[in-house]
Amino acid sequence: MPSYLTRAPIDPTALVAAVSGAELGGVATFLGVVRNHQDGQPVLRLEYSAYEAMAEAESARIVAEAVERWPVRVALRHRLGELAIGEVAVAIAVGSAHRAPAFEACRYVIEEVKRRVPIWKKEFFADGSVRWVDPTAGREATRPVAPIGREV
Amino acid sequence: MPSYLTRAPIDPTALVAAVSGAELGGVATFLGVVRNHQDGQPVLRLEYSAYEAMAEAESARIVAEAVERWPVRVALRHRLGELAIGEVAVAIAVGSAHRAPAFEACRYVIEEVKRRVPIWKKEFFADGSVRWVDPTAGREATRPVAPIGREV
Amino acid sequence: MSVRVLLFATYADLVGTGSVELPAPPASTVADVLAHLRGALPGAAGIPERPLVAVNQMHARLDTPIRDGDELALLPPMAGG
Amino acid sequence: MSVRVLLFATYADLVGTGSVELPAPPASTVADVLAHLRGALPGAAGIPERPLVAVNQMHARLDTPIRDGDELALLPPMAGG
Repeated sequence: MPSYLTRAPIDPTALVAAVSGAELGGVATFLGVVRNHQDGQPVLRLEYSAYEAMAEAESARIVAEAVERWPVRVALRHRLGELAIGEVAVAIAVGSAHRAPAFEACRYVIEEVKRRVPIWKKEFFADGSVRWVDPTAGREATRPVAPIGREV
Repeated sequence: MPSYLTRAPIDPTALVAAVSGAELGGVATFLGVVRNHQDGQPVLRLEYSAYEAMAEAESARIVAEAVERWPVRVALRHRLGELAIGEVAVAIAVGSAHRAPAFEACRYVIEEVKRRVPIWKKEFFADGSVRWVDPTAGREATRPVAPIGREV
Repeated sequence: MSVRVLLFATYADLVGTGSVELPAPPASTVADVLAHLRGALPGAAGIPERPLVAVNQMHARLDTPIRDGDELALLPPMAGG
Repeated sequence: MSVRVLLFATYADLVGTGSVELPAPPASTVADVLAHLRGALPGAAGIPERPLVAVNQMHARLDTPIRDGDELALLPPMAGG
């Protein structure tokens, strides 16, 4: 099983190469990059941490769903640890014979990663303060991610 | 004015860098790659040619439309001349603070490039035959690209 | 029976640990274990009423049944990507 | 007046040249120039009845008026990307 998490810088070119092939005509990619601000406050650096075993498993499930739903090849990598501004936090590359499924699957994977993969982000601000990022802040209370039960 | 056409290999990393910035969080890209087949026939190589002055102008118009419609930065490069299988024929990189506009603008640019930019493709097949690619073949007769008049 | 509860990010900060082993009566659900956790560890009071949860590394619900040896994780709002 | 007609790809192959200068009466449209081209160059018969056209490097229509010195281009189906 490939690892979807890495503490080393992500090389998007390698991901593109992994999903390219002589029979494929298009590659759609998405790169998530560390921004220098959050809600107007200047961010110095970020620290990503994860529930690693589940993050790997959930990433594998998302990739499997994309590959089942569209005729595509998918590469996904999420960085953990400390990241500087401008570094790539997440990279997705999707190769396909046609561009529509490449775009659709790429979008699907990033949306599902954000929604379902247990990764957290600590922001270090210029004024010395530190904060766990809560993308749901300001919205209503947290809701279940998916009504996924388990066999009993 | 930047040149949207090039006879040198395209470096997608440079395009990504051109639309990245400390204030931008996402980059969507699309790479069009030379396939090794067309309608089941093995292709050895391709030759792209263009109505170059118009291809530059139309590319600039498409990029301007995208930048006006979405809060994005756009880089676009199309290769001309002889290309081998697996080489990048077209690359688009779109940077934005948010992923939705990055994906939407990237998709817009590739669709409009295919529809409006006067570039043609000659395929060299393994059996020695050569053919101009006609993406409209099998559909109804060619229709006007856009009802764009000019001031009179 | 016994359940391992994992805590992450803000929840680990609140409770002061990332992992705790809790006893649980048979036929417990995720909600039951969560109630037990709140009683056992004062910091757990800061965890929302209905947090995101995972059982054995899959997203689950508060009414998901728990079996002996299960790994229950309480997940703060995710922020990957 | 005079119009420069540019031909590309299959159309250039059909006509045997990529560029031809044609005279045109005043108030001509793209369609008028196209008809003149078909009369002047036998290979132009192979160009479709209603090809894609551009005037001065912008997409245009068959009823687009032509002015002296305009650059009219006949565009085979495009295949970029």
